Amino acid sequence: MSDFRPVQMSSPVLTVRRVDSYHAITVVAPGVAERFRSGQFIAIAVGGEQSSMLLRRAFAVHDVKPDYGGTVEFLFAVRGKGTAWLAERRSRDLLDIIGPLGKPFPLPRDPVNCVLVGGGYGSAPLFPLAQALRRRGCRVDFVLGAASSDKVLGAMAARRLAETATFTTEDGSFGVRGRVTDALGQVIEDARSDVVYTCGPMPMLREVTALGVRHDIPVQALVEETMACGTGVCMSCVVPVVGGDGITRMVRSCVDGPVFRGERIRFDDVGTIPFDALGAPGWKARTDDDYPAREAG
Amino acid sequence: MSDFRPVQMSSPVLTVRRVDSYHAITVVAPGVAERFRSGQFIAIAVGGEQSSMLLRRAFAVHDVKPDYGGTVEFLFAVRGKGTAWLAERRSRDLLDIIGPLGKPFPLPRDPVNCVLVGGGYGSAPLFPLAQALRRRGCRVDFVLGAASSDKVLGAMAARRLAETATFTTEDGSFGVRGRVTDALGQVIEDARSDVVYTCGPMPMLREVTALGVRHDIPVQALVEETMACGTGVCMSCVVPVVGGDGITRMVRSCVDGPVFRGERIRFDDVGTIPFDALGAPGWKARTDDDYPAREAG
Amino acid sequence: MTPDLRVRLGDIELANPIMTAAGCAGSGRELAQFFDIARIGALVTKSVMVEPRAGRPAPRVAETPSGMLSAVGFQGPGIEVFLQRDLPWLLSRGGRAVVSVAGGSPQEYAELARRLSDASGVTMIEVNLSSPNLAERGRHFAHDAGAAARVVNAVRAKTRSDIPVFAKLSPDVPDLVALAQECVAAGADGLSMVNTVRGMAIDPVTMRPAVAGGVGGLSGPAIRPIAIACVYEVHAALPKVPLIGMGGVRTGSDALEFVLAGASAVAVGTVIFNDPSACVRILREFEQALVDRGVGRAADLVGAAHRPPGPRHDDDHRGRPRGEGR
Amino acid sequence: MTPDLRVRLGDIELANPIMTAAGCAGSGRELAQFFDIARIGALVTKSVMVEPRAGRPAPRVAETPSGMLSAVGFQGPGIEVFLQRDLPWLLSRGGRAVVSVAGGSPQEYAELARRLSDASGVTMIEVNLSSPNLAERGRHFAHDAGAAARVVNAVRAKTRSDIPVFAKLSPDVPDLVALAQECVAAGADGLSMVNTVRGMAIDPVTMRPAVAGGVGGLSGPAIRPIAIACVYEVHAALPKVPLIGMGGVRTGSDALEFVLAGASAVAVGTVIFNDPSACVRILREFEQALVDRGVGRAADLVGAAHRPPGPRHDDDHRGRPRGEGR
Ligand SMILES: Cc1cc2nc3c(=O)[nH]c(=O)nc-3n(C[C@H](O)[C@H](O)[C@H](O)COP(=O)(O)OP(=O)(O)OC[C@H]3O[C@@H](n4cnc5c(N)ncnc54)[C@H](O)[C@@H]3O)c2cc1C
Ligand SMILES: Cc1cc2nc3c(=O)[nH]c(=O)nc-3n(C[C@H](O)[C@H](O)[C@H](O)COP(=O)(O)OP(=O)(O)OC[C@H]3O[C@@H](n4cnc5c(N)ncnc54)[C@H](O)[C@@H]3O)c2cc1C
Ligand SMILES: Cc1cc2nc3c(=O)[nH]c(=O)nc-3n(C[C@H](O)[C@H](O)[C@H](O)COP(=O)(O)O)c2cc1C
Ligand SMILES: Cc1cc2nc3c(=O)[nH]c(=O)nc-3n(C[C@H](O)[C@H](O)[C@H](O)COP(=O)(O)O)c2cc1C
Ligand code: FES
Ligand code: FES
Repeated sequence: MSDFRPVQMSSPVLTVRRVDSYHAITVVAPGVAERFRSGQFIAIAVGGEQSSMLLRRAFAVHDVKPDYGGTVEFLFAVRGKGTAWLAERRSRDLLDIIGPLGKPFPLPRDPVNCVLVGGGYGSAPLFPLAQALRRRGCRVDFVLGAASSDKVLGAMAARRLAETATFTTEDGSFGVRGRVTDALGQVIEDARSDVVYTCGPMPMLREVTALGVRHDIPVQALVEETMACGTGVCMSCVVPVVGGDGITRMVRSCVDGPVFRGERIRFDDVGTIPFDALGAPGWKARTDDDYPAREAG
Repeated sequence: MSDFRPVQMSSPVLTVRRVDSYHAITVVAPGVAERFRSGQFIAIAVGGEQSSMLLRRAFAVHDVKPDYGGTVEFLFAVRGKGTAWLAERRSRDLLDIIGPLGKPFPLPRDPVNCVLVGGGYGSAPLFPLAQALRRRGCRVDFVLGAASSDKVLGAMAARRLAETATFTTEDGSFGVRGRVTDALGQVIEDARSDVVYTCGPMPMLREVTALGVRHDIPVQALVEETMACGTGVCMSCVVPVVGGDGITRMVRSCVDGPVFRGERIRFDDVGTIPFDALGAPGWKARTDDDYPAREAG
Repeated sequence: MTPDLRVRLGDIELANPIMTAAGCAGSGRELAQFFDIARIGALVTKSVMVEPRAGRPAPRVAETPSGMLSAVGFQGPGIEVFLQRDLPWLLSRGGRAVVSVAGGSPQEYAELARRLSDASGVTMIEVNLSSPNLAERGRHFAHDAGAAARVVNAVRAKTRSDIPVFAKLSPDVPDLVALAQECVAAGADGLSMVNTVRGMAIDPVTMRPAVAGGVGGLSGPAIRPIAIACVYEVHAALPKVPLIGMGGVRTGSDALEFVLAGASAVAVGTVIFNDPSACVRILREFEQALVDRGVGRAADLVGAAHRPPGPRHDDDHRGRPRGEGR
Repeated sequence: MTPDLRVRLGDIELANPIMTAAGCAGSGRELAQFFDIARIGALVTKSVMVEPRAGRPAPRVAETPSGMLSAVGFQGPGIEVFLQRDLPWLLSRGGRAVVSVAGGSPQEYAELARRLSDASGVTMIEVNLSSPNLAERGRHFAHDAGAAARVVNAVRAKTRSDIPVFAKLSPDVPDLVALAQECVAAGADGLSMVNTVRGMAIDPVTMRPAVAGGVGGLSGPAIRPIAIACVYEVHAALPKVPLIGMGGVRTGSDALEFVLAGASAVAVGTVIFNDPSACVRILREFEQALVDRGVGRAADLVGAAHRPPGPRHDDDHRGRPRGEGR
């Protein structure tokens, strides 16, 4: 276990480039690269030693390479102050990064058919996943969507890695007009998918999960709840998730996730404390017997 | 008057280099360069837009050149967080600077003999002054001191610009062992100095002023009181100074100074509110008659 | 379409909601080197007292993370010189003058109000209650609702009826809402919030308090969340009372935060030391923020954060609107 | 020569003054991935309650300038699981366990104290008084000196005599020194200061409060000057009472600031989120600061900023010791 624990390091920036409408930064981070498994993420301190921004920013790992002992690439859109600062980095600057963090995507033992569904930059973690699945002989199909064509991430790579790659844009500027869920059902049927892996905004994860349930295949969803530390100590990133025992708990998406079985996430209750969650106001410890077993939210 | 008002600008860094044990940064700042007169300073915002450091840092202008429309050089020792950040700048970075600020050194009308006395980085503003004085045909002598040889600033330039250049170090590693005031008396006599210009730590300014008084020549002292804004709005940089009317006032060194007649600075009362200062606790408005005329503190 | 930036503060109207905070802009002369002071909603002067004041000894300020500590001690020339020299200058440049007053007793405040009412051109009087009450061993008026009310009452009584009187409150009081209510009952036409927060720093080199006198006032972006909470709470309790919000405004978005919390106007203080052009920059950014949100009138947003959550809020629960840009 | 870093907190001694702040380090398990938790003075656990708690809805945190707002709402597993799972783990790694407790009534606090006293290995109990008092419509115990004293009294009565009880105070109370005195009179062996400061932020995109529930607790370097003022004042009033100082400690020099102001030990909170190795880094920097100053014993500096100014201070008046390095 101790070999898998995250490392904190001051990583030199190797390259900064644009990928579609995203910024891509590659850092030299051997410790992170060697431990990484797909679905894990890194958390970066932004603004330097005298920064007024104290909270780390979480980013999915988009690529890992063996060069220089191990490099890690992440992609991001400028969203607020921290990503604006990151976008100004140049090669040789140092970034204080921690990783790899979180639980990885569970990989199937057998060479099954996998469909990978990403929204916007949420596609990033699906690329190392696709490679890992391919190494296990799995069939990989991609469904990638975004608001517009410039925000669809990695179309070329998707085509290269996957059996099929379907694209959706809300404005119809690329691929199918609509949302990923408008195309996903067909892909699942055509590819006879056995499992869905997905990452993107919460409403998309909910729809993808619903579709998985309808097709009776499991969904592995990578959630991005607002995070402050990434290491499990701040309790900010909680999501209501139903456990194997049927009890809903407010679990930390940074250490207990970010990957969860989609069916176990209580999407409709995200942003609330469900009344029946462990320790919710009015909640009382119950014996196993009088607690109704439930498998999905 | 409006031509002399300071400008605020985002100035690209041209070069960063080491000068003795100091860092020297040259920025392209035409507006500042064209308005600058020796003794004035610039105030720099540090740490970028998301910086936790809100207060500007003041630096004497060490050199002004006509290249690129006008460049300004300042020198500094790393002292705290702000100067540490400045020391990491590279060329093409932008610095938010304001200048020129403060009242310049008054220049003599006639070609008199001037001795320029600097301590540590306090020597920096004396170099453009020396050039201005030379242009007016004045004789210039330098007395530069510091704790050790590596902190004596601009020995070469001083030798080049001045009739004589005397150096003192407290550890004796360069020039005369001791303080600038140990050498200054002799220089004043040898050079038949008519006026002293000085910049350095407050205790040094006090000693130099006392020496000037003993030799009965005026002293123009550039003080460096802690500054927060540099533009006259925060009231942090006050020093007790006796006015032409004999009344002591708490004056702002950033706009009413930083250059004052040494004899008018109440050195022994710096860091206090002298009981007889205008508006001091217990102070009462007096008629001109019953107020004793005083010229020096 | 350019948004309508006009805001009302009691009976007066300002061209836009961006002002300077008292003590952070002198009387406008220094800042006029950097921008046209007639362009901002109003200039709030440094608190003026009856007599000239030398203030507190140096060091008067210390930098703290995203803030500063200060203890200036009301250094100023006194009302006489202010009326002769500073006020006319400010008016001659087309500035709207909000004059901040401070005293050691209700009588001193009243005298200031009377003299300012006799002068012409004063847009508003802001009563700085964080001034030591001489009768109470230097306790600030703001720390005693009764004393604060007496001061406000005295000022209102001596102030010309067409000049609104705003009471300026400090956040570290036992019960801010109660104090606000007392001030309004005593005749305040509105409230300014907040003054600095009590703080201290130790210089790790000298091992002594960093500001002479030990305690100082903390200001700057560091205190913004404290100030927002105060504005939000007082607006919730007294929704009809106009508020001027301040405390760490650095950007147009920060100013918007205060407006959403319930402020009709927003003052910029410490950040002026960092950026002397801050007020006009913030005004520009604020206007752009309205344009970006398709808001036509600044006044419509005052207190908007208090409104019951609409569908937008609902969206928020399902993962913030961050999916938007994807 | 390595300085002697040991400090006393009442009857116990810590190897060094650097601790974690409650709620910012879990029970040590996560941080143990980054450093050996046996190396720091003590690990203060997240406040434990009698029953499991789900806490408050997300969003629970918002970043603010040099700080953060949080409203976690005491999410935790309850004392049962804590004693079975978390405490033994911490002790097995050689950590010194300071257990923070929170409840809705003096009785709940007392029960926690009793159960912790029955367990073995608890170094100290920290009583978090910023917990809603169920009998008083959720007002925090810390806001009512009487209620706070009842809680401290109940805890002290049920706690084994060799376990010191520290009361943790919040800075936004009407009279901190009076509250501190009440707590000590009620049996507190020492005080921890400060808890978070009341604050709020509005999300300029959603135009709603940034943390669910509106008000949150402000922490981080932004509040350090507020915390330093509290420690300084309480140490001045109660110089014999050991204090644990906290609020925005980011560097060894910040920790030194708290010690100079009067704290015997210093806790690191929010900065751990930025730097999970912060505690050991700060410990190293603190030790180096003592070496640089030629100080042999950390304990000698406790409250040093209160000592009458020596010649060094005098020097300071004449332009700070900044001439030194020239
Ligand atoms: C597991 C995980 C993986 C992610 N992977 C990527 C990625 O590959 N590419 C990418 O562009 N973005 C990714 N994000 C989102 C990314 O963390 C945010 O875009 C970023 O933190 C925004 O920072 P900011 O300073 O620009 O915004 P600000 O709004 O200034 O951030 C303020 C605070 O809110 C948090 N925050 C804001 N938005 C988000 C968000 N969407 N998710 C989590 N925390 C947020 C920040 O971490 C910070 O603490 C991921 C988030 C998570 C949790
Ligand atoms: C008119 C004038 C000219 C100066 N010229 C030079 C120069 O040419 N080269 C040089 O190295 N230094 C010069 N200084 C001093 C320089 O401003 C400080 O060294 C610098 O501000 C320290 O910043 P810091 O962030 O490293 O230190 P910090 O201690 O982190 O600074 C904290 C705050 O204190 C203020 N401060 C700290 N030390 C001083 C000081 N000595 N004088 C004024 N304010 C201070 C800073 O401006 C800042 O607001 C000058 C100061 C003044 C007033
Ligand atoms: C150096 C300084 C001087 C101040 N002087 C005054 C003053 O004279 N009168 C007053 O009411 N407030 C005064 N204040 C408080 C500010 O007006 C403002 O209320 C406070 O600083 C919070 O705003 P800010 O964070 O934008 O600075 C002063 C603040 C500072 C920093
Ligand atoms: C996310 C978070 C959770 C906290 N939880 C607790 C807690 O459970 N019990 C407690 O006494 N204090 C709690 N605190 C307060 C801290 O222990 C500390 O007193 C405060 O944050 C100031 O220190 P800092 O600025 O170093 O964080 C919490 C603070 C934060 C930011
Ligand atoms: S981000 Fe801090 S616990 Fe998950
Ligand atoms: S530095 Fe602000 S008034 Fe002089």
